[in-house]
Amino acid sequence: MLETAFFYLFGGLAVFAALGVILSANTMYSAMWLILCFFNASGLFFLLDAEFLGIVLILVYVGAVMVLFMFVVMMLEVNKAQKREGWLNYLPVGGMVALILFIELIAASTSGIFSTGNMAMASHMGAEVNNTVEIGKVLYTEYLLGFEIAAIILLVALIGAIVLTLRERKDAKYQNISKQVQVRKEDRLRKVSM
Amino acid sequence: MADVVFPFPFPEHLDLILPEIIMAVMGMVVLLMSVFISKSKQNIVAWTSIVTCVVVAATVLNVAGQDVTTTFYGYFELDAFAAYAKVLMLVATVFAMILSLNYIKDLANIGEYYTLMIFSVLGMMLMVSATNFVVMYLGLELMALSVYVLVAYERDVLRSTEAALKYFILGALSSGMLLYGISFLYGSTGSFMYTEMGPLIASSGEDARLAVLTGMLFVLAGLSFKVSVAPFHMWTPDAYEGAPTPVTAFMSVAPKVAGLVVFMRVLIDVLPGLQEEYTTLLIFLSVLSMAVGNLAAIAQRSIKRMLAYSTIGHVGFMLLGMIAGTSAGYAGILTYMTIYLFMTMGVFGIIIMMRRDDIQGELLDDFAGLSKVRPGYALAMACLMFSMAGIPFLGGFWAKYVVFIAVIEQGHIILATLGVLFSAIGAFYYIRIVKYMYFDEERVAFNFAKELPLQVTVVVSTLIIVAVGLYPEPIMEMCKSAVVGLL
Amino acid sequence: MIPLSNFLIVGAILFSLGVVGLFLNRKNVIAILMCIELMLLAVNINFAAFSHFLGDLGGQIMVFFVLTVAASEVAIGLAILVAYYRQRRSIAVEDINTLQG
Amino acid sequence: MELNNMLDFPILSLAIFLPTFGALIIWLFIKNDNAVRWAALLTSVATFIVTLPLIFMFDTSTADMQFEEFHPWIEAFNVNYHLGIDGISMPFIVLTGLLIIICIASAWKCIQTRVKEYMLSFLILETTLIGVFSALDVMLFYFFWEALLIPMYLMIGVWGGKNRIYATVKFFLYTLAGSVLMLVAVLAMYFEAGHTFSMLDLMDYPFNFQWQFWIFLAFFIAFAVKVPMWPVHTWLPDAHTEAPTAGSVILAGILLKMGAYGYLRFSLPMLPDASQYFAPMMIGLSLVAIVYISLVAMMQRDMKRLIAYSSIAHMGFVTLGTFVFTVQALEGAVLGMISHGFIAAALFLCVGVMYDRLHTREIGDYGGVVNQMPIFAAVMLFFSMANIALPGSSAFIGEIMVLLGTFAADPVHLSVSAKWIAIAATISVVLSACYTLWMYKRVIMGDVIKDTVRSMGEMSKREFALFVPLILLTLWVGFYPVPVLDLLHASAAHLVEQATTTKLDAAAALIEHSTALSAAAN
Amino acid sequence: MVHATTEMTLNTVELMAIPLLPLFGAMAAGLFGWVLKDKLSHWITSSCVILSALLSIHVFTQVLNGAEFYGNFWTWIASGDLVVNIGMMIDPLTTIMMVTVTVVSACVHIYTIGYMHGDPGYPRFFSYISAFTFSMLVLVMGNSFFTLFFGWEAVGLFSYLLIGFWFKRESATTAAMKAFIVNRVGDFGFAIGILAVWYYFGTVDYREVFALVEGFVATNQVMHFMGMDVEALTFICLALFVGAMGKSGQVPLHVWLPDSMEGPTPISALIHAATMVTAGVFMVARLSPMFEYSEVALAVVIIVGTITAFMCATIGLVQNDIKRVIAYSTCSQLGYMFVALGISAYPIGIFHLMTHAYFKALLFLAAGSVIHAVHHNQDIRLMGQLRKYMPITYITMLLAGLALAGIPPFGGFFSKDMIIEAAYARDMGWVSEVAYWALMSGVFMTAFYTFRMFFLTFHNSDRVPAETKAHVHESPWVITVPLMILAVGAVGAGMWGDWGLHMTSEEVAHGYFRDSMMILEEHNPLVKLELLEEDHTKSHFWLEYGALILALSGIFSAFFMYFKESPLPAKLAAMFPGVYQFLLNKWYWDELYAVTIVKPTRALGTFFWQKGDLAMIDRGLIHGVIVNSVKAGASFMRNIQSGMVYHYAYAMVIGVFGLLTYLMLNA
Repeated sequence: MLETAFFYLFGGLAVFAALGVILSANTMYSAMWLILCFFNASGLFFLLDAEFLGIVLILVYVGAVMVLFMFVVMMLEVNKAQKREGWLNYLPVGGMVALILFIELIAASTSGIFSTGNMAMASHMGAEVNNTVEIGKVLYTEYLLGFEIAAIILLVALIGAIVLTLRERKDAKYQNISKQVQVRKEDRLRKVSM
Repeated sequence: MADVVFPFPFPEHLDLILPEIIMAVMGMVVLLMSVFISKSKQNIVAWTSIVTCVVVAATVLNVAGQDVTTTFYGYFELDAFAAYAKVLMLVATVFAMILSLNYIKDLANIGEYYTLMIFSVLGMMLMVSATNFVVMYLGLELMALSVYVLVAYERDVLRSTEAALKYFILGALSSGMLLYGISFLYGSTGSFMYTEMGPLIASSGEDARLAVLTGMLFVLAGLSFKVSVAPFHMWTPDAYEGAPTPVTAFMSVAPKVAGLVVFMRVLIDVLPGLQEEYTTLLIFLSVLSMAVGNLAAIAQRSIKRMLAYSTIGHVGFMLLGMIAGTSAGYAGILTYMTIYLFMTMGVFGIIIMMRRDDIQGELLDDFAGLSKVRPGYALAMACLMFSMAGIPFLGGFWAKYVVFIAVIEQGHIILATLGVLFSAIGAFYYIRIVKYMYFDEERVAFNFAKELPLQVTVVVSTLIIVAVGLYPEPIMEMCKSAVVGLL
Repeated sequence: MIPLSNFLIVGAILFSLGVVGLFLNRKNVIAILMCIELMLLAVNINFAAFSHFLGDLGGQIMVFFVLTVAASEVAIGLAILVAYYRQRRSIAVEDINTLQG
Repeated sequence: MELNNMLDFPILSLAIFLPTFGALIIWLFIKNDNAVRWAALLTSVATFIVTLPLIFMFDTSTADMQFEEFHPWIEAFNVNYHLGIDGISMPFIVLTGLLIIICIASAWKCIQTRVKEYMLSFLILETTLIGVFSALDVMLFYFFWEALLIPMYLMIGVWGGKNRIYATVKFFLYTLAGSVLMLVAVLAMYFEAGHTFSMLDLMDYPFNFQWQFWIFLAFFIAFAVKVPMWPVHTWLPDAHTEAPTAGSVILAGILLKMGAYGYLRFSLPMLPDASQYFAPMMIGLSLVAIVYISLVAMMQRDMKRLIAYSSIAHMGFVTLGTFVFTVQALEGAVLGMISHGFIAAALFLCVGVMYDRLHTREIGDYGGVVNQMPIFAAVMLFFSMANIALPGSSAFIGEIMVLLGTFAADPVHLSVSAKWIAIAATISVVLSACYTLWMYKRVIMGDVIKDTVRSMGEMSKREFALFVPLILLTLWVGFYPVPVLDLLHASAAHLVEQATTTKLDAAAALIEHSTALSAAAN
Repeated sequence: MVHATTEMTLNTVELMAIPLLPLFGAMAAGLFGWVLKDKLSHWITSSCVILSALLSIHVFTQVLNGAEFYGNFWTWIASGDLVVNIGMMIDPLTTIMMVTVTVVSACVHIYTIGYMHGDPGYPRFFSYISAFTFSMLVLVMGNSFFTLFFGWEAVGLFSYLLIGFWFKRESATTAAMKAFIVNRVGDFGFAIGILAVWYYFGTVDYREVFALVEGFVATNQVMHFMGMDVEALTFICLALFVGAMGKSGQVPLHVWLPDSMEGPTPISALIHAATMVTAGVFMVARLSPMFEYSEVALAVVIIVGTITAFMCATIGLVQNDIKRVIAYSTCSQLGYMFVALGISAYPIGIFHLMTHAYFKALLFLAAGSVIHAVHHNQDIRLMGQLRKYMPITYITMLLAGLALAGIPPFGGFFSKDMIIEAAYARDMGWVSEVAYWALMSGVFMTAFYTFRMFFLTFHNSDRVPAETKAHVHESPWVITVPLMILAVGAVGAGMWGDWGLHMTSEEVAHGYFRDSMMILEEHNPLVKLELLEEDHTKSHFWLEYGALILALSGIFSAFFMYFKESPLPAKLAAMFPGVYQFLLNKWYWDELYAVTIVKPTRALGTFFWQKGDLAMIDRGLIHGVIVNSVKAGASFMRNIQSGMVYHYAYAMVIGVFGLLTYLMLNA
């Protein structure tokens, strides 16, 4: 029963926060709402016995990603974006499409096997299993390839972010490795004839 | 936890993944090299990358064709299909890198450029070898993230960054859709492995129908985005136009190959039970793509944008092969892609060579009078354009031919008729370029770069297109053998 | 016991809100990026729910990877955004229109 | 595959590829414009000589394909490099050889820019044209059929008149749009007939009516555009008007015949029942071409446009002769095409001669040319009269045979007696005279009023020499067409037999057979 | 007198030489005129034609003795059942035509030497007339419908060239074109006739066709046309007759003939009086075995001939151009000939053809002589009193005029009178009645306009402009000698034909023509005439002398009005202004055609071009529907691609939404 209550709490708050994300005019507020949403989603993960993911979600998302968001928002000073005129014109059609799509998604989510219970806990792993350990077991074995790829993805993200944003400022002093490496004696040494 | 029984032995047959390993390592090597090499000698980095791709392609050919085709506990598969696709992508990458040689020279961070390209290809290679959605998704993201950055590589140019931004936003949306679809398929089958999911989906009962269909739709929508199928194509023109031209060349071929191969794998392995449904979807997507691609291209003034729409149209034609759903159809797609690769690379080679101090050589007008000044290039361009239009004695004709014959074999005659009509409409904008080159007077002074690698690219592409046009049998045979055992 | 479909409905709602936010958004690109995060979150909830009810860890692994990728995506997306901002001095969605037709 | 080549020597292949070979040599090794001209001329003459054995060694006693060559090309799709000719295709190959020589020679002076490309276009064009007429494999046919768009497109676009771009794009898209449907039909036939592209197999395969109906329509569109038939003819006046002289010559002389040849090679033998079924429509369109187009021709102010329309009208006779299914009409149609190849070509050359002097095609810009160029006036008179189909000219033979054949025809699906169709077609006797003579009068006759006309000089020897073979051939075929007809007899008779033998019985039998087989299998 | 029909064959080489000699001359003068120059050109061509004429006369004598020839030389067309040979058929009908043609042609050749002297196109002219002679000979000598058609078209071609000989004159070129096109209208019918002949008889050879006609009539084949059933034979005959109408200038296809007077006068004499225009008459006579079996066709022939004879005579009354008067006279006389054919008096028709050839050629040449003298002025109002200057011309023209008017014993009297009498005798109800009276009135008018023209030219007051008068003189011998030769023909042809050749013999087989023409016994008007005349219960005065009286009164009227300058003609014209204008404007045929045919045709052509081709197909279908929808599609796509990223996302979502909805509704 408690589980159900928590589910509705987390679920309801998550949805509420999501609405906040898309409705609030201030970008910074949106980010805040999103953080709330993540917290609640994390709660849902706990309900699903995915403790590791719940924690990771908070650590990675709230701790890193959202901070990054807010950093950019502040850096670009765009938190006070004004609402443009005329966007309501799109609302009827857009809203209808979204609504019907939403209904369809709900229909699919609640259809057949997902609601009849055939699938309900085919083999629940139970509370005694350490979720983190289990994940570790498969992550480094069965999903090893994926793990490696994920590493490269992170590398790419790293390179990408640097490539796109790092500026060599004229007035800043920084290392030029290739220059350092290729430096020759003549460059540094000056024979002064006495 | 020392006593935990290690259920998985160390993966065997790692040689199958050797090409990817080389690629990954070389990506990092290139990254480091660029740091230690002076700016004036950065060409070494480029050539290293090119050689890497060639070596990897050779490795692919070398390791493929063994009895065992899977490694990493069945998560990675190198069959003939994947091998062929990889070689194609690598060839495309080699071309793209050659095109980049001088183009990129003036930008900062040259090493990173090639690194990203290499990683991007790595992602594609993993995608096409993936046997499950996890690896596929990761490969796809690796590819996509690299390409986002590559598109934005001219970071001081507004349109480059804008293109990247749009591409990125929509790409993320498509990833979301793809994942949402995957989640439904996973939910209905309990697995990510294609070959496990396929039979389960096929045998799933009426109560799973809605879930499966929704999953299928979202997965196909996500994949369609990657291969620029209408209505998920909207990013294509903007991204093509904004991206640095070599990157445009790169992304108009290699990711398309990867995307289509994954598309085919998903259809063949995961969704065989839903053939009837997905065929309907594909017919719709195909017709829409052909219509969008061929119609919108007419209204374009920038050649890169026009080629973007042309790509959409071509992909629409390729989808016909999937609609056929036979090995002939799939082989047809491979053939089409192969020919398309050379056509595209040749065209982009010429575009890049046309770049002048102030003019990008990207407007159709810029081609005016080319044939008088540079008859050789004009001839090559004309051949490539006629080929794209699907006029015989050039390769493009056979490309269309193979998919049409496949789809007609399955009785989709009205679809084929629509297809040929759109190809006739499409011919207009291809021959319009010929018109500019041959019939119009020169408007601006041409100042062709004398770059041997580019010239070689153009000549080789054109010769291959002509040769294939005259004798397409070898390519057809190759593609045919590449799809053996797929179905 | 909470039925699976409840989780899926939450996922569907979040996904839909993400989608709606994406195309009804008239603010700036950062908001759009957040909507995408919302969609990915919805997907994650789905995966986690399926994983739980199928008793298969694959779903959770997928969530793990999705989180990784999403983080990378954000990094790159924001980098692109910054680069764009430097050229355009605006990230309002209405202003991203030099490429069109 | 049984080959009955009289020689083991691949004459057809040689004829096809010799021009391309010459083109390659010119492209790679020859720089000087004059040398290019001579080399191109030499190549075309050599090709023409190569085609001559086709006439002299032709076996007139059989309707079978001759000079066959067979090599696998794309085995995956059973596409073969299969060549061969019969009495219907052979004349066109030789005619192509001849006209290309004339085209190249006619461009000697008037083409001064991009001479090399011009010559290359013509040589490549020759390859594709000969290929079209000698292909026995449908895909090979289609291959050449489409490929010739490229040189034609360039030719009109580069060396054409003021409005050339519109004209060439129109030409290209019109014909392309027409022929892509043919591709679909061909591919569909391929599967229906059991994976074969061989024309001979397809002729024998019993398609049922449904199939024939649709395939006929697809072919109809493709060929109707090429012929061209009303209402898809509007590209032709534009293309002709804007094309360089030689382009018009080859367009009128050969290209138009491809459409009619398509009907003869595909529609009639492969789809006899549909041909019969659609005959009323085809006949109706032919009559429209003869009457409507003649009237339109009359009102033209541009000489080339006028001749272009007259070409359409004459091709109306060809299609009429094709779809009444009598030997006389069919032979008349083929002969009419050959003769039109001489006459329309010559008329376009005539216009070209004048155009080279005044650079205008407007009828109103001329008048009294005879005063300045009497010999030319005589030549043009000759061909004008031939265009009217005066007896003694080759056109007369073709037209009268078509009319005789039509009068005697008895098409199954026709509600009107064929006699009235023949009578309606005979109106051409009046109309062709109207438009041709009116033009002749306005252009050639009269006193010289305009100073520009006064500056015109008589034809050079080279120009005159272009006309000589055409004059001789027109007269020869006009007075003694029997040798030419002898070449046609066997093939035409065979074709009429094919076209009038229904395939439906065989198709029904085939279906019965297959159902019986499947029943037995069950 | 009955000819002994000996089985004598003619020399093939000689026969071949008759047409080929002029052809040789034509080619020599035509192709090498620039080498031969004027003198050699006329020598070669003239001698060829004279030789040809002599050979013709030789053949004629042989034929007179019963020789005939029939043979094929080569196969022209052969395809399946269709076999067309080129060959000759020489019989009395052919021979009389050959003689007429070659003799007149020879005269014209000689005449031309003088007439065309100094013309820049001198060799060309000789080439043309020789070639024309060749064509005409082919036309008459051929043995099949195809050779007939070949000659038919060839004479049309040379007629065209000769009318337009002075190509600098706008009027000449227009007239040439008009002549050709109107002739083509006739040929339209002719061609259809040939088609039908081949279809129904399976051959186009005269002999074979004629042999089949009787059997064919028995089968009663009909053609269905708009609900009507037309007898096949009638259809064939009528179609062929349309050709004859065109070539022989019969109403309503007569309009070209007067205009053709734009050509040089020798041409008018040769082509538009003596030979080509009579080709239609020849054709009907030649095909008498077919026409005989079709009452309807015969009736049509009569009607057309009657109308033409009458109408053209009326027009001739008021024309002022000397050549036009004669031209309308020609039309009118051709009408007489057709009436003769229509009433089955074929021999008389040909007889009139022959006499007419001589006197009409003479009239033209004499007129030409006059024109030559007054420096190419053709308006008789500007002539007068010319007899003083050119006596030979005066006398020859008088003879010709008398022959035309039908005054015995000159040529026209015999033939024309016979036609009128035969028309009276041939009992075909109103058709022959009307014909008879029309012809009778025509006699009066013929005499009147002939002598009106004659008096105005040679008598009356001297109205020649002063500057020309100084140069008026009699023509040189090359002109006058042919006049005199032809004068002999004009005077003597009638007597020779009637008494020497027995062309008017009641039984055609007993006359000159032997079996070259066929008349059904019940049709033969001459037999009926004989019977009529044997019936002494009624007076035959009017029948026998009526025509003569009318002719004399016509001459008298003309004399009265025009011999001296008199105000009477002007008064008459003022009294009946409507009639006068109507006649002066040639019954408004040209205007009628301009309104009903030329303008509508042009308008239709323009309509088809502008509205059909350009507006409907090009702008409407191609550009309007196809190109515009493609363009609209293109710009629609372009607009959708707004550059707004949320639009792009929206498109994707819409795509997913649409497809998902579709799938769900179908699931």
